[in-house]
Amino acid sequence: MSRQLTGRVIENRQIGQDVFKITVESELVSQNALPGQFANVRCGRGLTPLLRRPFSICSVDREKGSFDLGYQVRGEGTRLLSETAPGSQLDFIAPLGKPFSACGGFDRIAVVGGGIGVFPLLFLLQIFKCRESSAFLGFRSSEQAVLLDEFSRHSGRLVISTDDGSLGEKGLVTRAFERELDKRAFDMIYACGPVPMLKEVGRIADERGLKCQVSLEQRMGCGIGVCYVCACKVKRQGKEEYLRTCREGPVFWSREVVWDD
Amino acid sequence: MSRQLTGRVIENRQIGQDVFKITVESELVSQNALPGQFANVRCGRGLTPLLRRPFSICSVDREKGSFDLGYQVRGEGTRLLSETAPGSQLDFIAPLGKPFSACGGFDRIAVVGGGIGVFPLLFLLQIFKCRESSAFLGFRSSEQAVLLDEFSRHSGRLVISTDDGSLGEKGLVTRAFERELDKRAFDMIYACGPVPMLKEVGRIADERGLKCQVSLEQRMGCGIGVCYVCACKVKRQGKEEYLRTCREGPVFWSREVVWDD
Amino acid sequence: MTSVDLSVNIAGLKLKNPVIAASGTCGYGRELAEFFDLNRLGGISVKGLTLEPRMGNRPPRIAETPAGILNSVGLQNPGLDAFIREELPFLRTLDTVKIVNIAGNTPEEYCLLAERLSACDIDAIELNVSCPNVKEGGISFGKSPEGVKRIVSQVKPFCGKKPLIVKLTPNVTDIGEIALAAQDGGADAVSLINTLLGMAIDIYSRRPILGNNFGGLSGPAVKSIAVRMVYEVSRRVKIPVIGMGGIVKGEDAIEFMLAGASAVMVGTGTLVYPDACLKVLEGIKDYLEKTGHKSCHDIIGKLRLW
Amino acid sequence: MTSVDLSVNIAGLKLKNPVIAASGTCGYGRELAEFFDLNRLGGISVKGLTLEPRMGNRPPRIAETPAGILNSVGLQNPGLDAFIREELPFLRTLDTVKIVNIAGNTPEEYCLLAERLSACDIDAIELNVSCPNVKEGGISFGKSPEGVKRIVSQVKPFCGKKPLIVKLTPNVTDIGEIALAAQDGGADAVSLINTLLGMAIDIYSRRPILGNNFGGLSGPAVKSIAVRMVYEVSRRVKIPVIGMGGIVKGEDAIEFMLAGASAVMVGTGTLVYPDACLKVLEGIKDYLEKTGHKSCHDIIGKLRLW
Ligand SMILES: Cc1cc2nc3c(=O)[nH]c(=O)nc-3n(C[C@H](O)[C@H](O)[C@H](O)COP(=O)(O)OP(=O)(O)OC[C@H]3O[C@@H](n4cnc5c(N)ncnc54)[C@H](O)[C@@H]3O)c2cc1C
Ligand SMILES: Cc1cc2nc3c(=O)[nH]c(=O)nc-3n(C[C@H](O)[C@H](O)[C@H](O)COP(=O)(O)OP(=O)(O)OC[C@H]3O[C@@H](n4cnc5c(N)ncnc54)[C@H](O)[C@@H]3O)c2cc1C
Ligand SMILES: Cc1cc2nc3c(=O)[nH]c(=O)nc-3n(C[C@H](O)[C@H](O)[C@H](O)COP(=O)(O)O)c2cc1C
Ligand SMILES: Cc1cc2nc3c(=O)[nH]c(=O)nc-3n(C[C@H](O)[C@H](O)[C@H](O)COP(=O)(O)O)c2cc1C
Ligand code: FES
Ligand code: FES
Repeated sequence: MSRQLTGRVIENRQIGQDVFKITVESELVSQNALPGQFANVRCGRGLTPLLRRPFSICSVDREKGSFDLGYQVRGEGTRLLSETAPGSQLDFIAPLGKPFSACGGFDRIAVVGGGIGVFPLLFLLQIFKCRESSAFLGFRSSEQAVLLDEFSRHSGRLVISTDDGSLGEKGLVTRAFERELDKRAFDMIYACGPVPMLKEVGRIADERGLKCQVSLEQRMGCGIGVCYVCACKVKRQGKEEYLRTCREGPVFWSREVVWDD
Repeated sequence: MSRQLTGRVIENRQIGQDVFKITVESELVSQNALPGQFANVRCGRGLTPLLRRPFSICSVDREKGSFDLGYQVRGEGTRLLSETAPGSQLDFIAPLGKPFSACGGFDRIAVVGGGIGVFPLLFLLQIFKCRESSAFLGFRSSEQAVLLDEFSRHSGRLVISTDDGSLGEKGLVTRAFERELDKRAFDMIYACGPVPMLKEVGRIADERGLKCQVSLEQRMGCGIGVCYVCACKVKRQGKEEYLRTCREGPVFWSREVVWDD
Repeated sequence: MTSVDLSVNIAGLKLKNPVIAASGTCGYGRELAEFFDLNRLGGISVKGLTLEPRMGNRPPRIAETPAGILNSVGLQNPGLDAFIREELPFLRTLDTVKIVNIAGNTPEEYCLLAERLSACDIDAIELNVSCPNVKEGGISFGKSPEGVKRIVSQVKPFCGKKPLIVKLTPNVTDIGEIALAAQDGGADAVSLINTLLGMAIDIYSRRPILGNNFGGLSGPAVKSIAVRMVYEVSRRVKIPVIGMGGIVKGEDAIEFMLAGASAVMVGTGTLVYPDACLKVLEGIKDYLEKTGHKSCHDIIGKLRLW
Repeated sequence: MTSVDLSVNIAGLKLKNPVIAASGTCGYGRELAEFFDLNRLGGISVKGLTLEPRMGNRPPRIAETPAGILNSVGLQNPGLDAFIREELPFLRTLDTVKIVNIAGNTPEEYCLLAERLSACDIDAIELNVSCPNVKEGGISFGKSPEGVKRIVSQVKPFCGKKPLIVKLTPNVTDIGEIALAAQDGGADAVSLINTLLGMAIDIYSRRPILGNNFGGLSGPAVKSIAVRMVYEVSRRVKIPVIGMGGIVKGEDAIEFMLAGASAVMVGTGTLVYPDACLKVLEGIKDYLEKTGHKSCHDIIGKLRLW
């Protein structure tokens, strides 16, 4: 059960170009959050920006009783968040949303992440214990590439792609992923990143009959399921309907998602 | 001429219960500001609060090139101002408004201040050189009494009153002022504080045919004279009209002010 | 134990206190119940209901604006039958006033909804003739006095003993006249304001941000408009007025009450703080205590103009 | 030197750029001239003018609201004669489009003002039929299509060769219809929005904050409403539309231009930053350069709905 919480900011530092990581004290979140879930954070104190901002939980430290969020500075909300000083109190609601389906039965998993979509995947790799895990991460360029040490620590195989070739291989992460699929078998794919990437990962997985979950973004109001603004179109039993990204998502089975809404 | 400026905050500290003094670097203001003028300060960075907040200039340091504002925390704007860290940039327009009439011809002046109304009077005492000056200051209680050292340094005679008698004499500052008037002659009275106090000072001065200027507060929009929201009713040549507190004021001749608007 | 009597009466309903969760911002209650005890509320007005299920509008359905939001949900809801089957059983367990907000394509649909709901275990019906986001949201009825009077007088007989609250749109020239028409049509109370029609544009794609192009503005940005309208309406009608629009704290609610609202609803506030209703309630209580009042009735409509 | 052509044409007037200082927030220009070179503006619309001097309303005349302000100045101005005598000489020295905003008690007053001004060295007349703060602010004419058409057609013949811009109130059910009426009456352009009627209450004194009880809401809080109205109006009329309401930066202005505004006015923004108009202008230029456009005309009305 999620709660309206406040927690002390332990650290808030830049880890890449425009990218920050904030560490926040919370016994409750560190003990209960699952990969794929998010925190809905009040980034300022006044009436502008009014709404909270959703960020995927990027890792937890159960001993210290804290969790991390990774975020890119985009607009006013994230700018204010980046200015939040260690020691101050962060106002957030967490953990929210449906987590990634656990790898209980999965032996070999692949995670495919693009840009800020890598954050929930790190948490997943930390928590989901399975025989073999591969991480395929794509960034615009080396300056945006973050948390590589952590990813290499928590995954069996790490493949990096950048759009400009400044790190790893040049090109889309989906290409690296697809090539690897021809060599190696996976039981389960987890993906998070920009929609075109997710759509492509979904297509690749579907073609091969692989299970695949994607974590989606949608503009949110409440984050807790009361306002119905965060609609994601899914098709179940032939019927299309709008589900709440904050409640029935943000993790969906890729084959259910109606991409071209 | 006033300018839209930014200046580094040198110091910002609490000097009384809810009362702060902020010191800001500005060559232009320190050289040009006159007593009675004010600065219109942007207290936050976002859209709430939207408007600037006016504060009287409390003193200048021409050598260091800085000026002080004294302020009481009342609402959102002053709260944000009180949180402004030394080293950061303050966004303000100054010097604004019509100053107190200089004491060129005045030998003996009295200043009468109540609460946050004392601030511009300190600046006046610092700058206006005259034979004899007396300061009558009223506060709610000793915790609100601020800048007493500075006032005693810059005035020949300092009389303090508090509502609760916790400092100086108990009662209204106007009573102490009126009593002193019976003993001593003044050429010019300057007053700033709550309206009932100003009205009473004006009455006392008028009865004795003394010249008296008061500095008034009014809710402001622009502070520079373009929006006409800061109306103060004055009577000149038998005709009542609304003048702009920010431009034709904030200093007015007490006998011109129509108090019961 | 508080010595302040927070209860208010609206059209025969007794509310424990004047704070009601506004329609469309509290779902059907379940999710909010994870955050606080709903029984502490004066009432809850559930998500706009239509006869048939509705998918709602294309996303994005929300855009942030200075001190406000635009929404274009478009009355996504499971329809009357599913509501009765899936949501009502939970709502029935609550000890708070339960209001069902309804919208229709035609007068017949409104009447059918009212008829079915009047037989349910709910406390009042809120007639939404003001949703700016769907053609079928009743807005076609809600913008003229004639339209409002007609629809209200048609629906009223189907409400049985349930009070009928009519929810008004602010997108009109004279809301007092519209409120009067609602009263003439038989409304037991009016609630206002619904959202103001707005638009936000993504200047790089040159497209509206909202998938539905337009949306309804709510939140603190609209408060002063809403307070003015509540004042205007409460001078014009005899029936109780429920005020809303930008309430996020107790002080905001007091403004509405002084302007003439017998109760208030909290909408957008809940999106920011799930327990916003409770904060508002605490604030009202504090104000009454601080100013030495014994009951909400001491302040309702007590604004004195200059 | 910029390669972007910022000039726009409105009703026969050539503006250097689309940014105009809005009426009531730039006085008669003098004070702003202390902060920047007014000749950099596309235009300036001076403080609302009446035939006779007006004292204006009782203070307080301003209340701050979330991301906005309420004002109730009430058209304080020295009257036509004093304007011509004291203010016009300064205005004449400016190399920017000079618009005079007029308000009257009766059609005759509007006509007289127009007649006298049409003989002055100004560029256009802005007919204020939308001031919410005084009974005489023309609002009685401005709220119905018939009223607007009548007053516009009465005043137009007195404007001589000066273009007549009609300033519309947002406090109406259908602003498109009102704009159409202005066009039918002979308006050369419309400007919108004026302020939205609002009220703020001091909950401790239980009195309105404003001495005039009600005031007009402006600033970022109203932007999304204004953009929507500009869109609606620009689809309905053939004459140019001047957009305003909450513009504080270039991006805001671009929203209005995409929605159909040929030029924009900056009001409340100037109260916060005296040089807000220039900031808006820079922002427009930056946007055009960044998106590879050569002229403002490439973006005016180029919004594509979903
Ligand atoms: C479930 C979920 C998980 C997310 N996890 C992360 C994460 O781990 N790290 C990270 O950097 N970002 C994440 N995002 C995106 C993040 O929420 C946005 O970048 C952020 O809201 C932008 O706020 P802003 O004020 O800086 O930008 P602005 O553009 O000024 O925001 C304006 C409005 O748009 C909304 N908005 C803008 N971009 C997005 C977006 N992509 N998704 C949803 N709403 C958006 C904002 O919430 C706000 O309401 C996630 C989004 C969702 C929905
Ligand atoms: C010419 C002038 C000089 C002033 N000098 C000083 C000074 O030296 N020290 C000091 O502490 N205060 C001074 N004030 C008062 C000061 O401007 C207000 O206390 C301050 O604006 C309150 O802002 P807030 O956001 O904290 O309060 P809020 O109450 O939240 O402000 C809400 C709105 O009301 C306005 N407002 C509230 N109180 C006043 C007031 N008394 N006068 C004008 N507007 C007000 C604010 O500007 C704002 O628009 C002066 C005011 C004027 C007009
Ligand atoms: C996301 C959202 C959904 C809404 N849905 C409805 C609805 O279904 N029926 C209705 O009458 N009002 C609906 N409203 C309007 C609110 O009930 C309320 O009238 C409005 O938001 C103003 O109040 P606020 O500023 O407190 O939000 C909705 C508002 C929002 C923000
Ligand atoms: C203090 C003030 C005075 C105004 N006076 C006038 C006026 O005299 N005539 C007029 O047509 N509009 C007047 N307006 C309205 C503005 O010109 C503009 O239409 C409105 O404020 C919306 O734009 P904004 O949000 O940029 O301020 C005034 C607005 C303010 C804030
Ligand atoms: S964001 Fe409110 S329901 Fe999902
Ligand atoms: S505050 Fe704008 S004219 Fe004085």
